Amino acid sequence: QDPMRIALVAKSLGNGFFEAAARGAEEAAAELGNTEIIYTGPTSTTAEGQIEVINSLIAQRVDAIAISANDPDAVVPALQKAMQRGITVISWDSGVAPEGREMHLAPSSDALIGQTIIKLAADHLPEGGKVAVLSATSTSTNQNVWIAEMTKVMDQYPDIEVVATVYGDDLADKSYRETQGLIQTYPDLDAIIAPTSVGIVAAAQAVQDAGKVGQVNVTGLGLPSEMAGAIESGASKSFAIWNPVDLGYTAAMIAHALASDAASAEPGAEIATGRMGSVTLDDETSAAMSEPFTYDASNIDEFKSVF
Amino acid sequence: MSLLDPPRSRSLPDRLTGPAARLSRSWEVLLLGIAVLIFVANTQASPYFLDPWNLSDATFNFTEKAMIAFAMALLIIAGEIDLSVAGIIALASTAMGWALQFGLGTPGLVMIGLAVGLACGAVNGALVTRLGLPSIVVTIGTMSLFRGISYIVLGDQAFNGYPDSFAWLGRGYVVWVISFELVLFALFALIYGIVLHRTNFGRHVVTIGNNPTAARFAGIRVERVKMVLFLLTGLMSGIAAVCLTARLGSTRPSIASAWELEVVTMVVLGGVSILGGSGSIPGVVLAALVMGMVTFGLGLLNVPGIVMSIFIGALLIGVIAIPRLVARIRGR
Amino acid sequence: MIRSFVRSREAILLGALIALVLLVESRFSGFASPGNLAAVFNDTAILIMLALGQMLVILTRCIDLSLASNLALTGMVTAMLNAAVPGLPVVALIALAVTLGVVMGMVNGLLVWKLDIPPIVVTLGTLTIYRGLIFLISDGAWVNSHEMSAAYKALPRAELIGLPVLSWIALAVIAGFAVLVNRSALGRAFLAVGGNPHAAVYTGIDVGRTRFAAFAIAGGLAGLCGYLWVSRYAVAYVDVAGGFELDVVAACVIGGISIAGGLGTVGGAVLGALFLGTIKNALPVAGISPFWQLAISGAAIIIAVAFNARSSAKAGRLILRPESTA
Amino acid sequence: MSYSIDMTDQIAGATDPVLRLAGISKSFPGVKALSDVELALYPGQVTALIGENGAGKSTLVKILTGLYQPDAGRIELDGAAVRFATASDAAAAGVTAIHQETVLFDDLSVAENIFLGHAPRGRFGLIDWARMRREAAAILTRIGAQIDPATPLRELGIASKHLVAIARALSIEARVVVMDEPTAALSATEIEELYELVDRLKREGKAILFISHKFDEIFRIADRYTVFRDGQMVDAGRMADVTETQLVEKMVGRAVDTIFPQRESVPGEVVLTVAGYAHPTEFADIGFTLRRGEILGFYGLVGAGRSEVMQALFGVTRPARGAVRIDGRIAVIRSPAEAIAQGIVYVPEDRGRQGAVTAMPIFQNVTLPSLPRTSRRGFIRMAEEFALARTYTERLDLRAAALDQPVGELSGGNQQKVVIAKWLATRPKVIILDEPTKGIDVGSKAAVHDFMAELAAEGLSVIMVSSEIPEILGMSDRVIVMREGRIAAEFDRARLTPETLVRTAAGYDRKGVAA
Ligand SMILES: Nc1ncnc2c1ncn2[C@@H]1O[C@H](COP(=O)(O)OP(=O)(O)OP(=O)(O)O)[C@@H](O)[C@H]1O
Ligand SMILES: Nc1ncnc2c1ncn2[C@@H]1O[C@H](COP(=O)(O)OP(=O)(O)OP(=O)(O)O)[C@@H](O)[C@H]1O
Ligand SMILES: [Mg+2]
Ligand SMILES: [Mg+2]
Repeated sequence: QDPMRIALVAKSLGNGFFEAAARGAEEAAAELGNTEIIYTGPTSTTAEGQIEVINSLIAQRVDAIAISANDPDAVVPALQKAMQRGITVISWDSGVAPEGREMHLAPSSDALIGQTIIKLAADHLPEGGKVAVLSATSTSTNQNVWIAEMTKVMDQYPDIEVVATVYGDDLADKSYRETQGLIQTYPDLDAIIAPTSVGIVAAAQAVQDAGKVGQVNVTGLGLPSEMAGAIESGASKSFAIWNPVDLGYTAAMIAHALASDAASAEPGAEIATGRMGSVTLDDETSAAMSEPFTYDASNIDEFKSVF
Repeated sequence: MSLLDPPRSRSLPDRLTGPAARLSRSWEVLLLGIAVLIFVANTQASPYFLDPWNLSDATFNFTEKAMIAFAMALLIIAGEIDLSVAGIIALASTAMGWALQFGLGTPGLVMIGLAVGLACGAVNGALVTRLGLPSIVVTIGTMSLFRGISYIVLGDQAFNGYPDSFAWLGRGYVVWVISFELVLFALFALIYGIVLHRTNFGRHVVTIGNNPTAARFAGIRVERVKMVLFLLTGLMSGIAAVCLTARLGSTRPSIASAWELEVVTMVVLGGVSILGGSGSIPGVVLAALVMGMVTFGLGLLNVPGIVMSIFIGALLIGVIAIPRLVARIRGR
Repeated sequence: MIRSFVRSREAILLGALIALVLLVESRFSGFASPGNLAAVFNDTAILIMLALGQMLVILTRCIDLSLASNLALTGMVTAMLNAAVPGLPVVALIALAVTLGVVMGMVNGLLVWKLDIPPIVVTLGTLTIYRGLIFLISDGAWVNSHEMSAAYKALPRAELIGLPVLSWIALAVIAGFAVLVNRSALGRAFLAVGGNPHAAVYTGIDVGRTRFAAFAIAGGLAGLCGYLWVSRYAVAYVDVAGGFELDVVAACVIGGISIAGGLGTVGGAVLGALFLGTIKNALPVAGISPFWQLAISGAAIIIAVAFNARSSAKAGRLILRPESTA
Repeated sequence: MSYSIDMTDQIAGATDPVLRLAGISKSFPGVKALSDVELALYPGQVTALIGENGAGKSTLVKILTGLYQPDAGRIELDGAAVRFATASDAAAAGVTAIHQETVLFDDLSVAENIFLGHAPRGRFGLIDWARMRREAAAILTRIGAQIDPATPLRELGIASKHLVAIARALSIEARVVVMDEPTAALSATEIEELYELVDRLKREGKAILFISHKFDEIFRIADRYTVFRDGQMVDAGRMADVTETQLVEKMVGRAVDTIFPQRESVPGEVVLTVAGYAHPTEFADIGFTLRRGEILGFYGLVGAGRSEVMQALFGVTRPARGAVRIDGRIAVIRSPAEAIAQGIVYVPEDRGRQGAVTAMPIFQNVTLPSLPRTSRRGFIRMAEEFALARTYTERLDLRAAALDQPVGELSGGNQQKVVIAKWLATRPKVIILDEPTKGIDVGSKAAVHDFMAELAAEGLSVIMVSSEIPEILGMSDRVIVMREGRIAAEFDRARLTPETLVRTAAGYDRKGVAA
C-alpha cells in the first residue's frame, strides 16, 4: 500500500519554529508507520506563495494538508479545491477561515496566550509601569487575536499601561528599529511584549545594544534556542511558548486520523493524538492545546538545544 | 563590399532572406526549444505533470503577471519601464475592497479596479512625459507611494467578503479546464500581438524605442505614445488586480509583493531588449509559459520557491549570455 | 565657493534634512539631541555605505540591483562559518566577507563588461541567484544570536570615543569615498565614463574596465555590510535585507545621483541615505502610524527626483549675442 | 604605392621624420576606410592632410592616437615600431590630438576636461586640484582663450568648447600634435590666435599634422601636404610645389567645375514667408521668403544658429515670436507632425541621431511619416509599404541589398538617400536640407546635388543649410548668411563670391579685422 502523504505547510521556510514543528510531524509519522511528511511552504510570508504551494500539493494528490496560513481568507479557495479533490485539510498554528478547512488546531487557546503575555510582563512589575507591544506584521491573524485577548484582561492590571503597539513585520532589522523607536519615545518604558519569535529576539538585542538591560524587560513568545542569549544577558527575564514539536506532532496525528477516516471533524468530536492524549473540537471545529510554557534562567539550558 | 554595392538594379528586392531563414534565427524559436525541453523534463520528473487539471492550476502561476507583461513589453520596447505595477495592484485592490463596503456589485468593483489602474498609469505617465523624469526612478517612487496608500487605508486590516460573481473572475472556468483568466491571457496575447506587430501604433512604439529623437523628427507624437503606454500598463495592472483579488477573495496591502521584478524578468526573458527598440509578444507568451512551467514543475517536486528563482535568474542571464559567448568564441 | 555651495543640491538636501530633524524635534523633544542623532546615523550606516557603492555603479551609467542579495549571502556565510568555527578571528571573517562581496560584484561586472549584457538584466538575474544560494547553503535555517561568538557580535557595537564601531566604519568609508571620487584617477574615470562614454575612450579610459571596477567596489562594500548587518542584528536568515536594493537606489536618487550617469557626489549619496534613514527613524518616534512610512518615502523620492530634474534642466545653448555687444 | 616616403625625404633634406606610418589599412563593416596609406611627419613642420569628406582622415587620426587599431601596417616613432593600444599609450609617447568631434564632458569643469587622464598628482598620488586649475589657466591664456578653468563645460558655447579641446591637446607634453579641422567652429580672431599658436609649436620643433578643408589656411601654415582619396594616399609633397587647383584635382580626382549640376531656375510664386521669427536664446529677427522651385542657401559658421531656425520651422523647438505663412495663410506649427501636415519637411544634419532609425529596415524608415497612407484604419499593410518604399528608393537610385536591410548597414550617402526618400514620400511643399552632404562620399554627393536640382525643377521649394562654400555657390538661387543667431545678409547668386560669404559669416566687415 502507498504511504499516506501528509503535507505540512509552513508560513515560510527557514523559520526555526516551523522547522521544529516539522520534526514533531516526522516523529508522528514514524510512530504511525507508512506515512510520509512533505514539509513545504513559500519562501516569504505571502498568501500568493502559499497558494502556489497548495496548488502543487493538490496536483501531487497528497492525502492531507496541514497549513499554518499567512492569510486566513486568501488561501480558502485553494484549500476548498483541495477538499473537493478529496484531500483532508486542517489548519494549525495560524488558522484558516472555517469554510477552508476541516478543523483547526490552535497551539493554545487565544485567551490563554493573551493572558499569559501580559502576565509575563506584569510578574516583573509589581509596582506597575508602562509596557509596549512589538507585533509581527500588521496582517498576521494570531498576533492580532492575542493582543485583543490581552486587552480584554487589562483591567486586572490597573497599574500597567500599554503605551503603544508597533509592527516589526517579522523582520529582524525592522523589529530592531521599531524597538529603538519605542525606547526613545518612552524613556521610562518598563517592558516590551513581543508575541512573535522574530520580534522578541530583535527586541532583546536592541535593548541590550541601548544599554537598557535591567530597565526594559523583553518578554513575549519566543523559542528557547533563539532566546538563550537574551536570558543570559538579562535583557529578557522570562518568555513563553508552546512546544512547536508537540504542535507539529499533534497536527500530523490529527491529519492522519482524518485522512484515514479514523475520526471525523465534527463539533464535539474527540480525536486521539498519540503521546499528547486527545483533543476535543469545539463548535467551530477548532481545538486548542495547552497553556504556553514559561522559560526563564532556571530551565533555559535544558530546552535551548531542543527547539 | 558586394553586399553594399550591388550591381545597379532598378528595383530592390523586398527581402533578402525567406521567412524560414528569418524564423530559424529568432529568439522565439530558441525559447520554444527551451519550453519544449522543460515540458519534456517535467513529464519525466513527475507523474502528476500531464494532468489537464493540474496544468490548468499551473496557469494561475503566470496568467496575471503575463497580462501585465504584455503592456510592460510595449513600454520597455518604447524605452521606458514601470516598476510600480505591483503597487498599482495593491492600490486597485484596496480601492475595490473599500468600494465593497458601500455594497457595490461586481460590475462596479471591476470598474473601480480598472479606473484606479488607469489613474495610477496616468500619474506615472504624467510624471514621465510632462516633467521629463526618468521612468525607472519615478516608478520606484510611485511603487512605494501606491502601496503606501494601501497601507494607510488598510493598516493591519483586510477587506474580504467579495461576492461570488466577482470571485468567478479569478477562479471560474469558461469550459472544462480553461479558466476565465486563461481566456483573458490568450485574448490579451492576441490583442497586444496585433497592436505591436500589425498596427501603426506598434510601429511607432518600436521606432521610439530605437531612436526617440528620430521618431519625433519623423512626426511621431512621442510623449503621447508614451502616455498611452503608461495608461495601458496601469490598465493591465488594474485588470490583474481584479483577477488576483477575485482569486484570493481578500485584499491586504502586501498583495502581489515583488511582482514588478517577476514581470520585468518575464518581459526580458521573452527577448524584449531592456534598452528598448525590439521585442515580440510571442516571445513574452513563451517566456510566461517557460516561467510557469519551471515553477510548477519544480513545485511538484516540492522544490522551495527560492530555488526555482535561481533557475529563473540563471535562465535570464543564460539565454542572453550563451549566444554571445558562442559568438565570441566563434569570432576568435 | 560658499555661494556655489549654498545653491548646490547638497545644500538644499542638507537644509531639508535639518528641517526634517527640527520638525520631529518640535513634536518630540530629544530627537535632535546629539546622542539620538548619533543613533540615527549609526542606524543608517549600512544604507549609507551601500548607497555609496551604488553611487559608483550609477555614475558609470549602470545599476546594481543585487547589492542586498550580495549582503545577505556574505552575511550568512560569515555567520555560518562563525557558528561552525567559533575560534576564527573576526578580522578573517571580515576579510572573507569583503572578498566574497568583491567576487560577486566582479561576476556582475564581467557579464556587463565582457558580454555587454545590460546591467539591469545582469543584476536582476544575480539578485535572485545570490539570494537563492543563501537558501541552498543554509537549507533555510537561521543562524541565531546564541550560535554566534561574542567577538563576532561585539565588533559593530563596541564603542570608540562615544560612537559605535559601525558608525566609525561608515565614517571611514565616507572619507575613503570622498578621496576616491574627488582625488583619484579611478574616481574621476567613473564620472567620465558615465558622463560621456564615447569621450572617455578618447582620454584613454577603458569604459568596460571602469564599470567592472565600480561593480567590484560596490560588491566589496555589500560584503562588508553583510557582516555588519548580521552581527549587528545578531541573526542571519534567507530574507535578510529583502527589498533593500530599492532603498539603496532611492537613497541615491534622493541624493541627486543622476540615473543617467556621470553626475553625483559623495555628499549627495550620504545625505540621501541619511534623509531616508531619518524618515524611517522619525516616524515611530513622532508617533506617526508606521503604515504611513511607505507612502512618505515614495513621495520623498518623487519630490526629490522632480526637484533634481528641475535644477539640472539644461539651459538652452546661447547662440544669440545681445544686439548691443554684437 | 607609387609614392615613396624616401623620395620625398630626399627632397626635404636631412631631417628624419618623427613619426612615420607605413602600409596602414583599416576596414569597418562594409567600408574600407583606409587602404595601405603612408604618412610622415617632420619636426618643426606642418603637414596638411587633405581629402574629401569620408576620405579617411579622421580614421587615420584615431589610429595615430590609439583609438583604433589598424588592420595592417606599422607606426614608427623615431624609427622604432610602436603600438598604441589605448589613447593613454599614444599620449605617453608624445602624440596628442585635437579631434574633429568635441569629445569632452559636459558635467566636468573646464580644468578637468583639459587634464582628465593625466591630472597633476600631489601627495599619495592624489589629484592636485589647485595645481590643475593653475596649469589649466596657464594653457588657456597661452592659446588666448578667456575661460575660467572652474566653469562647468556645459556653460560654454561651441567655440569655447573647441578652445578647451585645443587646450587639452596642448596639456600633454607632446612631440606630435594632430589637429583635425581645428578652425571649423572658431571665429576670425580665434583663428588668428590658433595660427600663431601653430607657428609657436613649429618653432618648438613639434611635428604637426593639420587637417582642414580650407585651402587659404592650408597655404598659409602648411609646409607639406598629403592627399587622401577614398581611403588611399594619392599624393604627398611640399606646399611650395603645388597650386590650389592642382590640390583640388588630386583630392577630387577630376576637374572641379563639373561637380554642380547646371540648372535654369525660374522661381515661381512665394510659398513660404517667415517674419519676425525669434527665440529667447538662439535666434532673432529672422525673416525671409521662399519661392516655388527655388533653392535657398543658408550659410554661416558652425554654431551660427541655422539649424535652430530650421528646427523651429519644423516644430521641433518653439520660437517665442514671429509668423510663418504658407501659401499666404498663417501656419501654426507646434510639432513636427504639424509641420509635415502643412507640407514642410526637414532632413536633419545629425543623420544618425535625428534622421534615420538605423536599426530598422529601409522600408520602415521610408514609410514612417507616411504610415497613415500605407495602412488601413491603423492596421499595417506590408505590401503597400514595400510598394511606397520601392517607388522612392528607386527614384533616388538607392544602393542596397534589399528593402528589409537595416539602414545602419548602408553607407553614409545611401543613408542620406533613405532619409530624403522618407520625406519625399510625404509629398511636401518645402524641403529643408541641413548639411545634406556632410560626411558623404564624392559619388553620393553629386547624386544628392543632382537630385536637389531635380526637385527644384519639379516645383518643390528647397532650403539648403550648408557650411561648404562650393556647395552654397554651386546650388543656391539666393543665399542667406547667418551670424550669431541673426541674418547678416542676403545675396543673389549672381553677386556672390567666396570672399563676401566668408567675410559676412565671420563678421570681418563690422569688426574690421580684415583678412
Ligand atoms: N566607427 C566607424 N564605423 C564604420 N564606419 C566608419 C567609422 N568611422 C569612420 N567610418 C567610415 O570610414 C570612412 C572614413 O571616415 P573618416 O571619418 O575618417 O573621414 P574624414 O576623412 O575624416 O571625413 P571628414 O572630412 O568628413 O571629417 C567613412 O566612409 C566613414 O563613414
Ligand atoms: N554649445 C555647443 N555644445 C556642443 N555642441 C554644439 C554646441 N553648439 C553647437 N554644437 C554642435 O555643432 C554643430 C553645429 O551647431 P549648430 O547646429 O548650432 O550650428 P548651425 O549654425 O546651425 O550650423 P550648421 O548647421 O552649419 O552645423 C552641431 O552638431 C551641434 O550639435
Ligand atoms: Mg574627419
Ligand atoms: Mg547645424
